Amino acid sequence: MKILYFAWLRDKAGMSECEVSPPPGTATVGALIDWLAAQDECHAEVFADRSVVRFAVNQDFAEADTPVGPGDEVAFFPPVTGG
Amino acid sequence: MKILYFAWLRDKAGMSECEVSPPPGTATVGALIDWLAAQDECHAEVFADRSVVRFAVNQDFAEADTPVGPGDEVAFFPPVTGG
Amino acid sequence: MIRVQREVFDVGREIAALTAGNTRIGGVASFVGLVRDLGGLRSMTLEHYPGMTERQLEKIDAEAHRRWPLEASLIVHRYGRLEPGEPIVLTITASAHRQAAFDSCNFLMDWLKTEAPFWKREEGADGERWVAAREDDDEARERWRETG
Amino acid sequence: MIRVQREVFDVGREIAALTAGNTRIGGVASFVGLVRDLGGLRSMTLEHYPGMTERQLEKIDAEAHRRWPLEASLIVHRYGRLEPGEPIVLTITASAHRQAAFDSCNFLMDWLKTEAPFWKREEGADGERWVAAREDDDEARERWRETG
Repeated sequence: MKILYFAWLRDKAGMSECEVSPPPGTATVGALIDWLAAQDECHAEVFADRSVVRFAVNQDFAEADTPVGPGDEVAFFPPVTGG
Repeated sequence: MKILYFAWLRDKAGMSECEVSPPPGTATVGALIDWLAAQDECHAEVFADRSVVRFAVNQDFAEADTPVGPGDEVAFFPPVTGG
Repeated sequence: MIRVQREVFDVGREIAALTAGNTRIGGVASFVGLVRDLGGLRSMTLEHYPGMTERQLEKIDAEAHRRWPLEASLIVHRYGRLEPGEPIVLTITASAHRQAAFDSCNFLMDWLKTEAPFWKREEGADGERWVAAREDDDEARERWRETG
Repeated sequence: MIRVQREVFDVGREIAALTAGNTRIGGVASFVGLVRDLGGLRSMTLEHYPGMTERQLEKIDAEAHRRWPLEASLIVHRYGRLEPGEPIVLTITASAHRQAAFDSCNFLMDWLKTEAPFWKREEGADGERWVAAREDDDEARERWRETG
């Protein structure tokens, strides 16, 4: 599974992308965040305040209960400020 | 008093402008139209259907009871279609 | 600012000139009205009332500035003979806020349609005719009536 | 049509290209968003999510065509480092009817603000900071929610 970080979430994560292999039970974005946040302190901080984290699965906006699986591209970022 | 005609009112009037001297009692646009319409057949036709005639006094939109006097510029035209 | 002219205009150049050096501007809305061909139109000739036109455009422009916090605005209206596809009118409004720019630009166009002394004559395959005023233009203008 | 690019755009040229040869178009609305300086801004850097950006812009553009009778439309969004006064985004909509052009252009901008994956970082005299999302952008987007 490919993970991407943007804007200040990337600054906090200290990386823009990584390849991860969460355990088989990790079936939703919410579960993925739980697992990532438990991996190391750096990720714990990225997801400290989940209310300001938005996400996309395969380049579409997603919700916490959106399914994820091997091969998916999951991105985390703050609310967008384009336009 | 200077009279101007635009668009198809000019076509009907057969002229784009003229200088007129209505009698002293002609104090409003409405009275001016009454007087003009009585001058000749051509003007009678221009003002045959007054509901489609709009007017301006000194380059501002006016109503039938807008005052007019010597030296004023009075224009008659159909509803505008610009933009 | 307002201009009444025969010549065509360049939207990009007008926007650049209007916004140059003013970094308070966050949004620029613009509208271009074109000669539309609903079938068989050869040309459209715009007649106007020189003097009154400028006066009315100035008034409409000032009214937009009174209603919205605008940094700059421009109305350019052409007259004379135009062919299908040619631009007729341009309105540009610039503001710190995008909705003020959008609304005021929309307002300028609605008011122009009913308050600027222009008359269109169409030349088609079957001759010439004066274009009739549209009722929905009156309705569009009424949207901006201030109440209370 | 949509484009994501570093380069500046020319509004006049884009409108001309978009409307060329289509005489069914009666009105072209456009909006340009500029880098605004509220005091001490040196530059603004726009980061985006390549791939998702194009995908979301395509969706927003398609949604505008679904809702309004458009003859043509264009969204151009820049990324990278921009200075105060520089254009960030351009939306153009062309329709037979002026209100459809205005409304759809307004819609594109409101949706872009909340649906396009861009993030702004400002560089001021006191360092850099990420720009926070605005609540009124969410409200502006909600205006377009379809009911019933």
